[in-house]
Amino acid sequence: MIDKQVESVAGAVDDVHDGATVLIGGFGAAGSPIELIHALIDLGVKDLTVGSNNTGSGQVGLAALIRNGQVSKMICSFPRTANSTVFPELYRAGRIDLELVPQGTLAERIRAGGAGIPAFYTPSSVGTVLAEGKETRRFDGQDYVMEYGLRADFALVKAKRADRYGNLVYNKTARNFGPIMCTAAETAIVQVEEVVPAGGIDPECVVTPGIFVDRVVVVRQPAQESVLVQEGQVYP
Amino acid sequence: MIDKQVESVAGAVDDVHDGATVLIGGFGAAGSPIELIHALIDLGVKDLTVGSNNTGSGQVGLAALIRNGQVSKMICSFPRTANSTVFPELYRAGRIDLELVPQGTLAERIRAGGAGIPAFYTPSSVGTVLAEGKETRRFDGQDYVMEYGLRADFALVKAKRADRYGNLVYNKTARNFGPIMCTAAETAIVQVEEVVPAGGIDPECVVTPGIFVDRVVVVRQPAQESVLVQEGQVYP
Amino acid sequence: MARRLAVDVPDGSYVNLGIGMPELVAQFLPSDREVLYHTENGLLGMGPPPHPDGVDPELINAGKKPVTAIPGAAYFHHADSFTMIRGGHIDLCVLGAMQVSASGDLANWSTGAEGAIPAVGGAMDLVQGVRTIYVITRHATKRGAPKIVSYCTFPLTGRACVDRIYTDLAVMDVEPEGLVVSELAPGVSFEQVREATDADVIAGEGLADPGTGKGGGA
Amino acid sequence: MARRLAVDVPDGSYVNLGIGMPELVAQFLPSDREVLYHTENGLLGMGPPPHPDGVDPELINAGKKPVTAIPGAAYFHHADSFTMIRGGHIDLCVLGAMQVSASGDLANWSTGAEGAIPAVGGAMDLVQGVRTIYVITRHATKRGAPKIVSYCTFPLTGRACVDRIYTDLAVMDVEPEGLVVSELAPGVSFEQVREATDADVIAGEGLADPGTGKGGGA
Repeated sequence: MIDKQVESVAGAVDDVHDGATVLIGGFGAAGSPIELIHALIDLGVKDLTVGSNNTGSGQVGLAALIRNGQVSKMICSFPRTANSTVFPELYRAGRIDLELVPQGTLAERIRAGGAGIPAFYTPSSVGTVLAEGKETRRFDGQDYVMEYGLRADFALVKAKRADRYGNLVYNKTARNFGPIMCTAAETAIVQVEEVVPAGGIDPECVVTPGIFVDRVVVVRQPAQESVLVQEGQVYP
Repeated sequence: MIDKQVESVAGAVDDVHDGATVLIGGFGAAGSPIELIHALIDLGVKDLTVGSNNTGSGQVGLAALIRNGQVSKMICSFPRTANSTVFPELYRAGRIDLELVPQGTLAERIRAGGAGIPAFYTPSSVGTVLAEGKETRRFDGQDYVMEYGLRADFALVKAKRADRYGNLVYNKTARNFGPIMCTAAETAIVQVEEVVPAGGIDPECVVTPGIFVDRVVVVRQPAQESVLVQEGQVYP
Repeated sequence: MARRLAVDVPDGSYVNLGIGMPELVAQFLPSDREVLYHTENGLLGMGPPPHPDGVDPELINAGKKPVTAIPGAAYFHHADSFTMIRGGHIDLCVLGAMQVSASGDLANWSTGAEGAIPAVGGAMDLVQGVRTIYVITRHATKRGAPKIVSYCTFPLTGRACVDRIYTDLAVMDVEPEGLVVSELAPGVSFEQVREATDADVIAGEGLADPGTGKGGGA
Repeated sequence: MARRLAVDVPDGSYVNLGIGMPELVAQFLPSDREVLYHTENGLLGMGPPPHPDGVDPELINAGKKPVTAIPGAAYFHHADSFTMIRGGHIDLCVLGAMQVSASGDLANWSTGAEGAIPAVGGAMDLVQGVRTIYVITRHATKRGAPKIVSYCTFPLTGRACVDRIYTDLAVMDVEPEGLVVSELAPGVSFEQVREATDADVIAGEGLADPGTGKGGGA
């Protein structure tokens, strides 16, 4: 019987290795898989390349992973937010690399990676410093930049509900990068609040079909990054 | 107040013009917007370029539109099916052009057209006659074909339910090309079985956000192409 | 400025409001118009901020602030959200600016200064994909440096992408012939605008005639 | 053939079955295995054909035949469906063939004949995107022409894409050294396979030893 559920967040991430590329869902605090990220901190893997829209905030979740020296490179669109001090400090100190990508290009690169598209053309960033060194090409009189599909070894994603096949639904704007990141990772690891029986998710409303999901772990009452930051929590 | 509903199928298509490019939803008989296509036949516009996975069957719907001499070119992946005689006859007689595209490439071209992506690379058709004359390029040791985004003047799509904003849900495998075709047309025209009040579709379950839809027309009990063909119906 | 701009938001349009001052536009929208707000993190049909008791940390806007969803809203993932943007489906985007040039170049994401943390978000996608770009900004920085300039010195967000500029002094259209001042703020003269702008400005037709309700000088 | 192939479908795999003979594989799947069937028109978790009273013309498979959906199924649009295919998410695809070459080239969509209506469907996407491609076909055409050949003369669906071939005579693996016959149908000799094949064939290791239960000659 197909059953993608695993027992613990520790077990869900235990094969993430030094040097791995990891896509981490979330936009700001919404959809950030805090418990899975903390399991990565517990695991202690190093030299990670992380693709995520932001760089976390406060001293928990992604910001804590970075502060812990486990991330050697960030691929993101907006590496500063309110309460985000960890990344800027390391970046200025030259201790972490940054690949800055426009948000829509980041999304499309991930989507392309998952869809077997090695490269595509986009108008975003044409004529700016972010297009420097990139191939450009003219179609119908307009210039476009060539961008590459982005794939990863792992994706860490937060969803609301799953079934044993790994079908997922999300909560509101916490959906953000989750569905596309699941498609672009060799191993997609998802934390959900509950697992329902097969058929418990309307097949018309499935957002991420289970084929894109490898492991599901239940975190019944996930921490909200925004709340942890307000409370001044620090991990570990 | 935003309200995309129009009164009649005739009114919904009345600005389709000679020479227009029209994407028509459906895979086989599932999701074929029969009533909208018949309205095009009544309208009598000519020289259409039609993008659709198949070429219709029997003497109704898309097959009837083609038989009526209104289509000068088909862009499709599978222009023959059981009960499909209209297209083959015209094609052999040299009276209709065919651009044959692998099904996944057709889908991706439409999706790219709707997403502002002018071109992308795909492995599909590499080394085959369908890649002849197309630009190829090697990424990471594998060959890919460059394909262009596909946009259209109009899309005719069948969905199940809409609200006044044009948010859509579909029925089972009748979803097929509908969501991507709505994104790729200047004017997306959708027939639905019912229009519900705003909020009547769960925002987590919207398949096509209304921003991609221009007109909605109610066809309460749409004809099923497969049933019409079985019955030997002929339109007009 | 936000109040003035809100008058120009077309009824029935799909609108994306940038972070900061642009967000203020929503509260000034004339009550007889219906507009659907898109926020690029994945919501179409964004409503006003929630009552403090009704905050859902997973329902936020692009500025990471809590919002609500109207009946008829839709949630979607990032690739679909930027399909809306890049694919030209959004009618109007209102953005802030660090600099805008006379030819409509926009700089609003980075000073390019040594040690600054570059952060672009969706701005480069918005300026390329959205049909109409309005900029809302003070005419000068707090230190008095002009923000409306001949050429941007800060790194660009996009070239020739801005259609109209709303400042505390004037409304200006980016036209092929240059920056056309179509409207002056109450008590502001064309001469004041000219002096505060580091680019040539042209007096629009309506300016000379206060009777149109669009002009009016000091 | 379909029965024999079904034994090799891995438990827990995602499988796409082509139109025609490949569709038969599902009914022979060993009962202790759970496999999820993908049909490229937009369904994952395809079930068996419906009872005649329960036919929904909008629930069909890629062959346009009525099907059912299992509990835990999901519907999706075509771009998402081919994301599954092109993105390498489907484990196994079973296809029919007009010709297969010794190097794994497949021709299964067109004879290339004058006046023929070319129709490719999703075959070219499947052979490029799916991790493992099994072909199921008779060893020869009805007229006796070999279908397993040195070089395909019909237009290709894809190059070097086939992993294994199941015919009425044998099971053959496409290996770097050539076509390796790993198994013979009951009552069929290696010599018969050699004669019926228009390409060099190599006897696999298991063939000589009927005791393995995998071989067995005339």
